[in-house]
Amino acid sequence: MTGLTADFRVGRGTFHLDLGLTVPPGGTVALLGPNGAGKSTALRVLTGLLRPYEGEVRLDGTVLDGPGVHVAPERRPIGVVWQDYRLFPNLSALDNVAFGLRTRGVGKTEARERAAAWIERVGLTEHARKKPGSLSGGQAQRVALARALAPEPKLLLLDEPLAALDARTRLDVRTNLRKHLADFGGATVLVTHDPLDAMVLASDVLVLEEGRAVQRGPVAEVARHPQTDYVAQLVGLNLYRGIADTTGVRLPDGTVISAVMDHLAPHDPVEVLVAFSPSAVSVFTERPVGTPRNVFPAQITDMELHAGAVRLRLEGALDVLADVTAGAVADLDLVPGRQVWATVKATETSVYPA
Amino acid sequence: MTGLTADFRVGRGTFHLDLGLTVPPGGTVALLGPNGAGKSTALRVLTGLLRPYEGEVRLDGTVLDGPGVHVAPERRPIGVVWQDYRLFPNLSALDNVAFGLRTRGVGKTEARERAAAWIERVGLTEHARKKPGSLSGGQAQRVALARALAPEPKLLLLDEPLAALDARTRLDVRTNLRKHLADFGGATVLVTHDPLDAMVLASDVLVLEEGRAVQRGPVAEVARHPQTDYVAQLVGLNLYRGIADTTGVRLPDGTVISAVMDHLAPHDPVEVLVAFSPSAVSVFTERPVGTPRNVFPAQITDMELHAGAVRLRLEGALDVLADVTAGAVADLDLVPGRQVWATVKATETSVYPA
Amino acid sequence: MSISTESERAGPVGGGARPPRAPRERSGIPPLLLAPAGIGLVFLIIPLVGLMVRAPWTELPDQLGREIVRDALARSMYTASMATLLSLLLGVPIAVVLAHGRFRGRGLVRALVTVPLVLPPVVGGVALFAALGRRGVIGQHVHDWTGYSLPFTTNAVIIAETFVAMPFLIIAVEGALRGADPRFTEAASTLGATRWYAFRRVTLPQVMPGIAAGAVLCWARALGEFGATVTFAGSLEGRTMVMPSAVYRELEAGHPDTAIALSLVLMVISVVVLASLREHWISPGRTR
Amino acid sequence: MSISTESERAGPVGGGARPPRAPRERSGIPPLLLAPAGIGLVFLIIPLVGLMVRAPWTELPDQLGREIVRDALARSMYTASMATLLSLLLGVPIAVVLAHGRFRGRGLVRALVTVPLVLPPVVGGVALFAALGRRGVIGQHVHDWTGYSLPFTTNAVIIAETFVAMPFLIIAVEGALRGADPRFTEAASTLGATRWYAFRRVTLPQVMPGIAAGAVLCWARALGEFGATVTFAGSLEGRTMVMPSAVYRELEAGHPDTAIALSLVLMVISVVVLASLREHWISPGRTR
Amino acid sequence: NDDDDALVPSGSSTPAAERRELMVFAAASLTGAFTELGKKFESDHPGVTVRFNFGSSGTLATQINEGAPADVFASASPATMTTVTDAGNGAGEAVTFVKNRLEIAVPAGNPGEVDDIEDFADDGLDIALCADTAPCGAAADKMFAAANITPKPDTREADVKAVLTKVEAGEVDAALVYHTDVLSAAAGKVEGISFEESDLAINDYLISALKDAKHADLATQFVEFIQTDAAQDVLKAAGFESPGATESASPSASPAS
Ligand SMILES: Nc1ncnc2c1ncn2[C@@H]1O[C@H](COP(=O)(O)OP(=O)(O)OP(=O)(O)O)[C@@H](O)[C@H]1O
Ligand SMILES: Nc1ncnc2c1ncn2[C@@H]1O[C@H](COP(=O)(O)OP(=O)(O)OP(=O)(O)O)[C@@H](O)[C@H]1O
Ligand code: MOO
Ligand SMILES: [Mg+2]
Ligand SMILES: [Mg+2]
Repeated sequence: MTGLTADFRVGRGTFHLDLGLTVPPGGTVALLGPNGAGKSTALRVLTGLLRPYEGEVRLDGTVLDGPGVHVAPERRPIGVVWQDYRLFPNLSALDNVAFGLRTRGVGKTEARERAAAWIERVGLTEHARKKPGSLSGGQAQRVALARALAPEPKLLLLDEPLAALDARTRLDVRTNLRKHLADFGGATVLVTHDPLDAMVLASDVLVLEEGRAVQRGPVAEVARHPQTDYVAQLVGLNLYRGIADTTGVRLPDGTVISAVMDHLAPHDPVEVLVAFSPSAVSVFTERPVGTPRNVFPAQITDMELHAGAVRLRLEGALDVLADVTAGAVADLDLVPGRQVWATVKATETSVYPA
Repeated sequence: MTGLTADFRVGRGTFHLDLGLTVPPGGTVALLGPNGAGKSTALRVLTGLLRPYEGEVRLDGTVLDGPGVHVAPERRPIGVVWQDYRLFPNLSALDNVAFGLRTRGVGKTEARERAAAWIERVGLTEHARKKPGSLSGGQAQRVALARALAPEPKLLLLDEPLAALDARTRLDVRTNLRKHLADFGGATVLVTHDPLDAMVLASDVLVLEEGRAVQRGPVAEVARHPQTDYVAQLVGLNLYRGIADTTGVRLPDGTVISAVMDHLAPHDPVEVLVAFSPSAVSVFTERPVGTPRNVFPAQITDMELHAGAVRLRLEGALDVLADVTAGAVADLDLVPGRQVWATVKATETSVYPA
Repeated sequence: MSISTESERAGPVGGGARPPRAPRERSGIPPLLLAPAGIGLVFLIIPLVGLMVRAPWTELPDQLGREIVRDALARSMYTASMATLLSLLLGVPIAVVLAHGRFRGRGLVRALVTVPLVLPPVVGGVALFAALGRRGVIGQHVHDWTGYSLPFTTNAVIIAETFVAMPFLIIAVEGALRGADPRFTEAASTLGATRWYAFRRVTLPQVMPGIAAGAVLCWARALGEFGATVTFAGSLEGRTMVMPSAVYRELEAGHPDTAIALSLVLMVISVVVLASLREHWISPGRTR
Repeated sequence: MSISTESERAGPVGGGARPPRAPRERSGIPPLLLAPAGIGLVFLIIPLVGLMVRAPWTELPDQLGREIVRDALARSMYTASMATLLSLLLGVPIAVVLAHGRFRGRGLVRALVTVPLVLPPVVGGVALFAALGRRGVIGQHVHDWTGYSLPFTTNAVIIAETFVAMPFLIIAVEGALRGADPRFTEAASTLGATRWYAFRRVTLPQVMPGIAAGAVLCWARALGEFGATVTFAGSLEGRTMVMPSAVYRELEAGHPDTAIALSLVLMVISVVVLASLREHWISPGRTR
Repeated sequence: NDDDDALVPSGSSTPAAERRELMVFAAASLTGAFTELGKKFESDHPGVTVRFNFGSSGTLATQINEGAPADVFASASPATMTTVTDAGNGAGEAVTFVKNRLEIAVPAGNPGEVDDIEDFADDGLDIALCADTAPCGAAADKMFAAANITPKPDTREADVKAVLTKVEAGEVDAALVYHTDVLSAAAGKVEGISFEESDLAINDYLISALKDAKHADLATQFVEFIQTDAAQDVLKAAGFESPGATESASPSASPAS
């Protein structure tokens, strides 16, 4: 059994967390949930700083926590981005990033070189010499991310790693992180409040509420059948892999999704992901003529009612999820089996290098 | 001259900030900008902790900073939410909130009572006795917000006050904050990375880049004529005030916008705001038949090209902004003066009590 | 939690269903430090053991029964505690000025403050005469106007002990203040806290461990002080004699065993006092 | 920045176009503290002034020319510095054990560590004999096996000074360690830092102000120590005589003026040494 | 055996050329006189260095009993010598080699206008005495009892130098110290007033070679040397009295020298 398997119970004051979690090697699980649900507490257990009173944590077959077993944090091959950053105040941004390399025996010069490469990857080369006290919030968070990634740990624990970033930087860093996680053979647990982060970066989601898991599974699965309104609101995404060209993204079956792609390099065709939210999908009973660049004929195969919206599953040239109001369902007489047109505006899509 | 007027120059290491800023009494200005643009630095000047080497800061006619004048932070009637919270580690959540009341001479018992009311408003009554070290990230941020608001300062400085909150809490807190700011006679400066926060909470925006203001003005103005692609991406919102009933929001002129309103109390009609992004607006040259509940005939009055999208200004039953791709403009032959139908899905709208 | 790299281990509280296993503690101490720490402790403690071995234990009860010993012991406790109180009142403010003040010559003032540590004890007493004695810079005026003369009084003992012990408090507290995080004081000032209020409610709690450490140093030093006290205050039975002077007196009288017995009394009492000061007096309330 | 409620005032750096006005500093010190700080400083400094007034300044150059004085001065500096070094090596680990260790009797160990502060100095010397003397618990074995005898050697001076001064360092450093923020050590451990590495690179820099303060206390106390040193090491000219014993000798020989002159020399040198230790040695690198 | 005493360079194989070191532990009040006598002894004994460890008698006794490498002990009180001999660390008989007589010491100018021992009963004066456990204090108490005077001291010091310090500083109006202390006091700061009752209590200084002496022969020679007339003259010049002397001190005030 490789990857991460964890199943434990732990207490903190009056708060109690009971969690089972499996992350395959190379996989990423997103932990979602409201404030105080126990997400940070769960990560703390995985770091080894908080010891569960019952249960087991295994990484690549090694027991990290279990009856009579407790591997110290410094002997766990982990990388952590803390919700409160925790950059060492006495070290420069560069030395913060080099820290985890030095502890693993990398020489000073090499550690600094590799750290500098990471600093560059998060776009902070000109701030490399600054102490954390002189960095802005977003800069500090990027340093924290570089610090966790640099030693290439087997288990990455990311606690809202993009929360402080501005929209544009977030896009860059998310893209970068996605690339890194794709190449990365280890397991990743990602805590986030942004469903898009979760959907783009994670293969599975686990939703925590009040210390208990309320739903878990592959992203597509959970998106299709969210078990609570909260989960429906949180989890929902149409995600496709294809090749980008100037007009849009060409899927393997030939379908083209129009998208805004100015931020991608214009030259060679690259493999990308394109994503949009179910609520961005409009459904028409007659073929519409308008700005939406993406108009796909499809058939309704499934319908589920959630808080304020009905989630439709459409199959056709493109399989899509669409959130529409109950009123629209009634007015248009939408029922499973009905033939419709689904439209998505190009401006509502997000494209990422795969 | 009441409200806040600030025009100053300040340096921090090699970073230099040159800012002019006016906030009318009762108004809120959103400071937007990428990481490291100088947003936190600007707030720091307004707190009085960082003294500009040139320029002036005035609040309600009183000079706070100016040639030969510098009012100490503790004598400024301000409230601050720090990007890194800065809750006093030795005080409980409740006492943190009571702190600013105690310094203003409120008695112990009364201060605690009022603090408890604020704690309740941010939904943390059961965590009131906890020390900050035992709070989750989102809980800590809500305490920080309550702490800044409790003393009812004349100038509120909020540095990403909602960044750590989960989607649902964020909605609640944002709504709450909006109500508070509406009743509030003072000036507010809000730093945020979330354009929706900015648009919903602020009347004006100011976009900073590399220590300089690149654009400023009323939200609608800036949204209509963003001067850079970055601003266009960041600032753009269709925002209307109306009365909510079960089917939607009725505007003063009788137009009804369908919206998802399950989270509002179902009984009496209440005054609300309804918002949606320009990219959520589809434009059709023929009247479409489909799920979008909101279909408005309108005329194109203005077009501007920005990175990857053209921002159309439509006038009709409802005045709306729509972001569409350049390709769509060409294909559909969209030109100023052309009659079109604009659609918005109810699931793409956000509704807030006004 | 109090130890950094130590893993917390906690079971559910209140919910009695699944009792947590007894926590097995792991200390956060680098093993490399254990050897020097052990050597250091042995070095500090062996002399005390040696002293105990030589002590005339049978003599102890008799010694404790002696009026003069009980009196000196009580005076030692009283004067050392008063000196500590005085040092806190005057020394903490000095530490703040040294840590946060910005003025030319701050380094010089800090160095001057440490001079009483360096001054050979008897000379410390002479210096006090020079300042506060009947012919001292200040003392002569006081004496001329009021007829009051400080030396050879119980107050003189307190003053001498304060002079010698206060610098320890000052330097320790200054160190703590310099390590304190200024972000919280900033936050306090934006909440309308005057510098005084912020100091009391935010800075002080943060540096409490440092102040406690300084007070312990100060008290212990005052308790053991001999040279300056005996010079400035004398050692008159029933008025200014404290334990160290009683000890010295026995030594000079050719009763080293009695001197050791008295020292043991002082030592045991100080250990009891310091050990019973609850640990949490000197533990912080940190994080976020 | 170093002061909490103080407003930074900064102009553009590098860009010479708009020169910033000269910053007018505001201290972060609560005004209420200025009065006690002033009184405290006067109290500490007036005796020194008194001493200077009485000092035979004309005698000073002669004194400094005396071989015996120069020798004692050099020995004082050497032994106090060695004692401080030894205290750092052994005392910092002890402070870590006291601050972060979890074991029964920690309070007792801490109290025992402070005993050398409380012990009347001469008795401290006796205790050292009891441990390390030729007839001491450990010393007798060393003497039997190797013939080495520690008392009355320069090393004995160092040992005596260490015994008396190290507790100051320990308590000050422990106070600083307890004030340190454990979140950074946690972060270090998740980055693979052993407890030792985390201690060196994360904890130590954080508590540097406290260690510096402790080292200053330790050095100054060692420099001024008299009773334990003179008892355990004697005061042999050219071998174990340090400044305080030279001062004592002059007092005994009936030359109080010379004694004061020598004390002044000691005082001035320590002030110079301490004042010239750059401020930033004891300033932290805090925030975020 | 102390052959390899760390203090002394270990014995060489050529004893004739050996520089020998005589270690004398002496009461601090002997500092001036003994330093001078040490030089004399050295010139009389080529190849010999006399090294002194001056300190308070109690401390010296402690050091000797702890195995200090001392050859000779000269103590300022019989009690401290007894501490050493009782522990079996003496060699031969301890002999009284000088005596010291009490004298009234007043600050320069005699601000308290003290002229007699009876003034010590005056509550209005600041008076310093030695502790009853110290030789000078025991002697004073004996004298006061015999003279039927109840002194009103403001402080009682553990040793006589502490008393003298206070007179020098002008912090007391009068004190009882030894004649030698008055002589050694800083020029012009202390005046001595001798008084008849001082005959009633005179303090003995004792000297003895020590059991563990490294150079027993030299130690014995030094003890004998101190009792020679030449040595006694030096001690007299410092204000001590010969052990045989019983005649009362000159009645005139002895000015500080
Ligand atoms: N040391 C502690 N002692 C007591 N209770 C604690 C402690 N730490 C956390 N808690 C409580 O445990 C619950 C879970 O906290 P946790 O930090 O895991 O939440 P989270 O899911 O990370 O929330 P957020 O999104 O706000 O960061 C919270 O209610 C918090 O108040
Ligand atoms: N004390 C300091 N010394 C030197 N440079 C500093 C200091 N504080 C901030 N800076 C620099 O000033 C710039 C502006 O920082 P500021 O914190 O104002 O950014 P921000 O707009 O708040 O960014 P963010 O959204 O990431 O919080 C950054 O480049 C930062 O590195
Ligand atoms: O060296 Mo001291 O003042 O006698 O402790
Ligand atoms: Mg969290
Ligand atoms: Mg910021």
